[in-house]
Amino acid sequence: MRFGFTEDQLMLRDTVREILARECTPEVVRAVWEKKSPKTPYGTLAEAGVLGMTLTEEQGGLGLDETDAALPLEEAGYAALPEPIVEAIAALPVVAAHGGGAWAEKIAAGEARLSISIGDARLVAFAEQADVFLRYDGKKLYLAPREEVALEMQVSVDRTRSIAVPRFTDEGATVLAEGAEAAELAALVFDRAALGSALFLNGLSRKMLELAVEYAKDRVQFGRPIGSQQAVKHRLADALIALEFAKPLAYRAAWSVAVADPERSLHVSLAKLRASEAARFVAKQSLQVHGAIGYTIEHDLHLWMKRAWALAAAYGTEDFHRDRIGRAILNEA
Amino acid sequence: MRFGFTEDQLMLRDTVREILARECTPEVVRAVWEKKSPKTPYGTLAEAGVLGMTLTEEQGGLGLDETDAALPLEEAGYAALPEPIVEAIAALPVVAAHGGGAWAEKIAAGEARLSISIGDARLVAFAEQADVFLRYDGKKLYLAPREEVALEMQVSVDRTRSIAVPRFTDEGATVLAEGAEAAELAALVFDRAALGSALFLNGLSRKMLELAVEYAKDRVQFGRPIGSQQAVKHRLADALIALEFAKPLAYRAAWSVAVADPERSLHVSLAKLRASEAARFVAKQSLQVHGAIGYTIEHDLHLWMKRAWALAAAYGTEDFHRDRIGRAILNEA
Amino acid sequence: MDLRFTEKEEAFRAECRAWLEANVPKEPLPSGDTAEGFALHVEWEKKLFEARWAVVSWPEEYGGRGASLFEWLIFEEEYYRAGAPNRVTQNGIFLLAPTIFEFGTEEQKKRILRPMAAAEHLWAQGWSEPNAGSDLASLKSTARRVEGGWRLTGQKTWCTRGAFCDSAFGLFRTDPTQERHKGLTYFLFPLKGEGVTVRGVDRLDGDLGFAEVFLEDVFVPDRDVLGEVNKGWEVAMATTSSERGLSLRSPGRFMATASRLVDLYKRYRETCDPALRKEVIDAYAAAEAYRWYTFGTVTRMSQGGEIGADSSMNKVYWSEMDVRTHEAALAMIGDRLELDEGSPAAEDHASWLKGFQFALAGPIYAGTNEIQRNIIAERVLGLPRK
Amino acid sequence: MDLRFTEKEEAFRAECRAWLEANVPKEPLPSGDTAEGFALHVEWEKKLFEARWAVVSWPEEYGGRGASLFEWLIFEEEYYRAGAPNRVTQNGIFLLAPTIFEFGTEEQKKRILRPMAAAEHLWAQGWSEPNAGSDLASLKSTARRVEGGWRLTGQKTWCTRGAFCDSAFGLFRTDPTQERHKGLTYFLFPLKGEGVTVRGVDRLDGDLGFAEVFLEDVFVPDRDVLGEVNKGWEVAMATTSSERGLSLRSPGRFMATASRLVDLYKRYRETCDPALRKEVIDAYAAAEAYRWYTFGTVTRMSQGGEIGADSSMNKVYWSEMDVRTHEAALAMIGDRLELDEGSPAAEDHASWLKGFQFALAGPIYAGTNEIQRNIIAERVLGLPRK
Repeated sequence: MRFGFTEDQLMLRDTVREILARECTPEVVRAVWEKKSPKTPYGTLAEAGVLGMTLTEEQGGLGLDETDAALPLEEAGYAALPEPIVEAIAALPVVAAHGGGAWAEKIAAGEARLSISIGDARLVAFAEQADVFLRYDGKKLYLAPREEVALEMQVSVDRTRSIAVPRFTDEGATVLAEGAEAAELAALVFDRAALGSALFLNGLSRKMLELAVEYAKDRVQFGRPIGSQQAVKHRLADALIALEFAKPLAYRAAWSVAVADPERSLHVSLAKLRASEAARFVAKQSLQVHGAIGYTIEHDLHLWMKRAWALAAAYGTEDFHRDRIGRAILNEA
Repeated sequence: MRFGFTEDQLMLRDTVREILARECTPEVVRAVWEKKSPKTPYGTLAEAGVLGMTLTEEQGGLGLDETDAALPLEEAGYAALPEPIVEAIAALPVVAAHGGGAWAEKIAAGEARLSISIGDARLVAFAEQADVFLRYDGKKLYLAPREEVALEMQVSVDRTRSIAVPRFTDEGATVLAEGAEAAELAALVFDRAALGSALFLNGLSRKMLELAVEYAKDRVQFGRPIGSQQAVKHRLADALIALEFAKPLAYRAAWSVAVADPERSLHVSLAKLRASEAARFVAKQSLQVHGAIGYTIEHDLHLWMKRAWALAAAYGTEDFHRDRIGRAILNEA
Repeated sequence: MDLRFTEKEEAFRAECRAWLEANVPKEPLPSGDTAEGFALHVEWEKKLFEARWAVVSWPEEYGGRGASLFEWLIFEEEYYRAGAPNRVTQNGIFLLAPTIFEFGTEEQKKRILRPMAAAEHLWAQGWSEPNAGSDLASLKSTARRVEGGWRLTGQKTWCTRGAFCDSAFGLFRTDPTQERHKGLTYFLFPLKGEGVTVRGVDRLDGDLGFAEVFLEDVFVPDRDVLGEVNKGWEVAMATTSSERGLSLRSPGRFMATASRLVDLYKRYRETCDPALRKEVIDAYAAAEAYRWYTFGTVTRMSQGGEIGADSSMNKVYWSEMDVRTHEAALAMIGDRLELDEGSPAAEDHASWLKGFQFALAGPIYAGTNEIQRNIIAERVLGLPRK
Repeated sequence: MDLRFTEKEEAFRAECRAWLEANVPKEPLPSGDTAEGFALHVEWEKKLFEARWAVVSWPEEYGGRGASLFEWLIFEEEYYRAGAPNRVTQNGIFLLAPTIFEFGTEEQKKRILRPMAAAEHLWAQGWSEPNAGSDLASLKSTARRVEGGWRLTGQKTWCTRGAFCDSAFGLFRTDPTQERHKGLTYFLFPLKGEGVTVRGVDRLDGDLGFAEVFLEDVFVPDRDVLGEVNKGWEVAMATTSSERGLSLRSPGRFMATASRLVDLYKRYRETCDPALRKEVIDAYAAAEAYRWYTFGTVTRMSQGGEIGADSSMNKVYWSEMDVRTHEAALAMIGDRLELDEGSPAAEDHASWLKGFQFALAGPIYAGTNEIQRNIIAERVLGLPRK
């Protein structure tokens, strides 16, 4: 029993952290928000092998697993990376292993982007950027190239998330699996995307908390930093607790996915539920500590906060995951 | 529209407050707790007409209604009166008007005590003290004298509440009503008892808050009163808010009962739900502010706190009343 | 205690309801915090004023109906029940006007009140400065005495709808030798003209709800001083109490929200998490508690009582209730909660997202809830300041 | 990351589970905080010690098994899973022993540890004084140097099970010229004998869980000073961190509670409020989060890391989780929640009421949660003290 990360994993985290600190500054995130199509670190992450990390070496990847991906995904959240990294890491191994090798290679190389639509999910994210959609329609799992998907574009509260209601046709689809196998693979991809979102959310929370702590140290009212007020201290202590007790569940779920634990879905739901709750809670505390300045779109906080709101509901809302936990532990039908 | 109390009502409150301040000190409550059978103000309250206040003047009462009884019942809670005053005020008009005049007179005179058992309520309170039980068994509403009721005595967390699981027989019963009329009267008595409990709970909350405020002013740690700490201030501010927003619902329900408003039960449930929530919340905040000293039975706080726990579940738990509100407002079956 | 409305009150309600039913726009107006929405809201306000519904509790001479506080509550219930537009005049009529009624000269009343109510002259508040938010007394803007008036210099911020309004009100330091609460004066000042620069600031929900106002030696005549010179703090406190308390947040507003939540639940109860039923009932109960609390306050005020520190309890309560109610709605909407205005698939749900974001401001503005809780603890409960 | 237990660990678990299944009393013992219950608990502790399960993580020479921290966690999971009796030795083995291991002399280790683990000599904590609760450094009890030792005078309070124990440990002021954290020394002192008066204090739930201890010139030999004279604060801090952190509140305990809540829900799900399903799931998720957080801490500690201010997060978390979990249970029990021990109709529910009352102490003892949040904010987040 060992519940920690290896030196290699920490090094990979640091690599990703450095790339993002350089190439995914708040200015970059804001430029995406403002539809200015800035250069994002998508290509750099691909070069560093991050997008394809969960592919085998034969598939052109790093042969790593979800525990290796955990900290990089958290870093992506910390930087509010406006790119489908959760989707790439969740989907590529399945895509590559079932006849989608060509797409997998392109995505891992940073030359294409993938979005995911499983079951009756109403929305797809990265709708404008995606070159291909991994779709499960209840019968088969297939790759649908962008041009064959009808997208009714929507406006997300998080303007960096391009979302749409999709309508799929079979035209030009690369079928990866059918029947029971498709269902199983779709469930796996869903769990991996939910896990990735949980990790990403924890990264968002870390950043929102950090912003609030810095602000509380700097902002002087009544002759002293507001962070010396007990009410502010306790609010931020509670935010930290929410985050710190969400993180281990995400790491544990990463391990369960990596080793194909039979309770994988339960563990993923625990991770996603608590990460979503924590992120919404931390967002609220951070906003309250910032006061009016945090309530503007000139300040960076909202870039993280709105992503948190959106991701908390993506790949299963809190109620969805809570229900899934309930069915697992309460002997329900 | 006028949502306040009359001078007469305030005077009656003051009378009750004075009686209780004199005759229902914490020492008296504690003596009941310790089964020392102290003199309680039951007789004095009867003399002042309080127990029979909702009887008509012909019935030997004061001809007052629930709005008149509201503040006296709140005072009873503030003093943690260990007597069935809620029950007397709730039941007597029905008892007197339907053939139970003799019992009503005795109770109003302070010479007997009444306990209530409606429907499938599992427990009766004041089991040891009661001389007569007002019972509704789903078919008829009747008075059962103590000696005909088999009581399996229980131990309440609030030792001033003598509780039992009762088994009723028809022997010696005075039947007050049957069929639909019995159902209607039983529902009325239940609502009046729930309303009385809500008012009593608000009184308990007021006292628990007051104890905490006094303690917070006096107790010095780290060289200053703990009440100067923002965390303590905010905790007690929240307790006050919970209480102050529970009170108006109880007064409004009192009026609805007094005028036989068709939405009486909805209003009573709103009052009882919020009073119970507030009391449990205030109890928790008060205990936390007191720290270890509040966690002993030597300190008075627990006398109020345990009554609050018990009453919050009596005459309908929070979930019961929430459900009743739901059925009223959500167009449910 | 008599909780029936009088015949007069019921008649007032009926008249009000009938007018609103006939006149409230069928489709919601665009947000009043955008340029085009603001213009439409002003149009609506003018209509409201013409029918004498703009300021029902004001004396008739200023365009009101001399309505009682209870009638005002009835108006508010009906107004929100009808889904009528948000009031872009509210900073004027709810924050400034009570102060003018109390401290203004006859000339000020005559000159200012009617155009304010008629939405002919629009008012923004100018309380905060970049370094004076919760700590309002640390403000730095100054007013210098000149012939016939004052020259104002400084920066005000978070001026609600400041980009669209004509004038603002706020405090300026008139006695530089004094500190904090002393030596301040309450001014009415222009948002247009020489020396004034107004920069709109996008609010969380993307609307241009705020403005920063830069003042450089802006002339303000003596007649635009409200109350005594150097007594601005005392004058302002009357207004902040209105802001937190009764007038800005009438129960009608929250009852309407609770009622919309009930409707939303009825649409989703078959599919949403069963635990949301509890949230819906609790939201309804919370709004009812607020309603009756307010009726109690209004009863006391009608008998000459003061609102006082109660306004702090009020503010903490409604602002946190409003957040919870909207959170329950978003949980019901599920993964569609992120659909913002302009989303074809949003149905009517985007208004909950908008409302949620608006609700999040509640615990912050008009004195953060932290400040309010301090006030409650110290002034109501009597806990020691230090 | 490897979350499988090793074969050795699995074997340890199997052995532990088998022994507990065979030996845990079928009926719960009466509360260990009553005189007769305490005696039965001591009996149980002796049995536990004989089978070498009392202090698994201690070296074998003191009666332990030299088990790893992970094995200790496994033991705790099994112990609570089996519903085994509360540990009346816990103030000794969890609070005092870690300090003795770190600061004690060889003589002290040899003399004290084994009888402590064997429940032959029972230990109470003596941290608080009437005016030194949260503010421990304001304590007033003194120790005066005499030939061969010290004379202790003062009053200690909230000594858990002090009425039944043999000895206690706590801080006394040995240098009267020093203030607050300085000039204190850590003493082991008798609860029986000349100059000692112990008065039992009934706890909220009616059990005699506390004691006040009055000391008048009580002699304590030099060998009962723990650590350096006048360095008592530093020595004690090691222990308070244990109290708040890992050792006293193992995840096994909360997982067992969550699991009992799940069972309770299964009995009542047809009749209780459907919203309670959410509470049950949340309680389970909270316990799981605590479990994995702890595994993370133990992993770090196994690699030489320190627990540090994490222990404050830990304490706030488990204490508030424990209250919520019990509140959910009481809501399920409904109007029977008031049935206390000794009620024929209580079935097994009185244990939830008892547990609830016990849980309410969590946010208070071992440093109130207010103090813990200050520590988290200042030491972990780096917010300014003043």
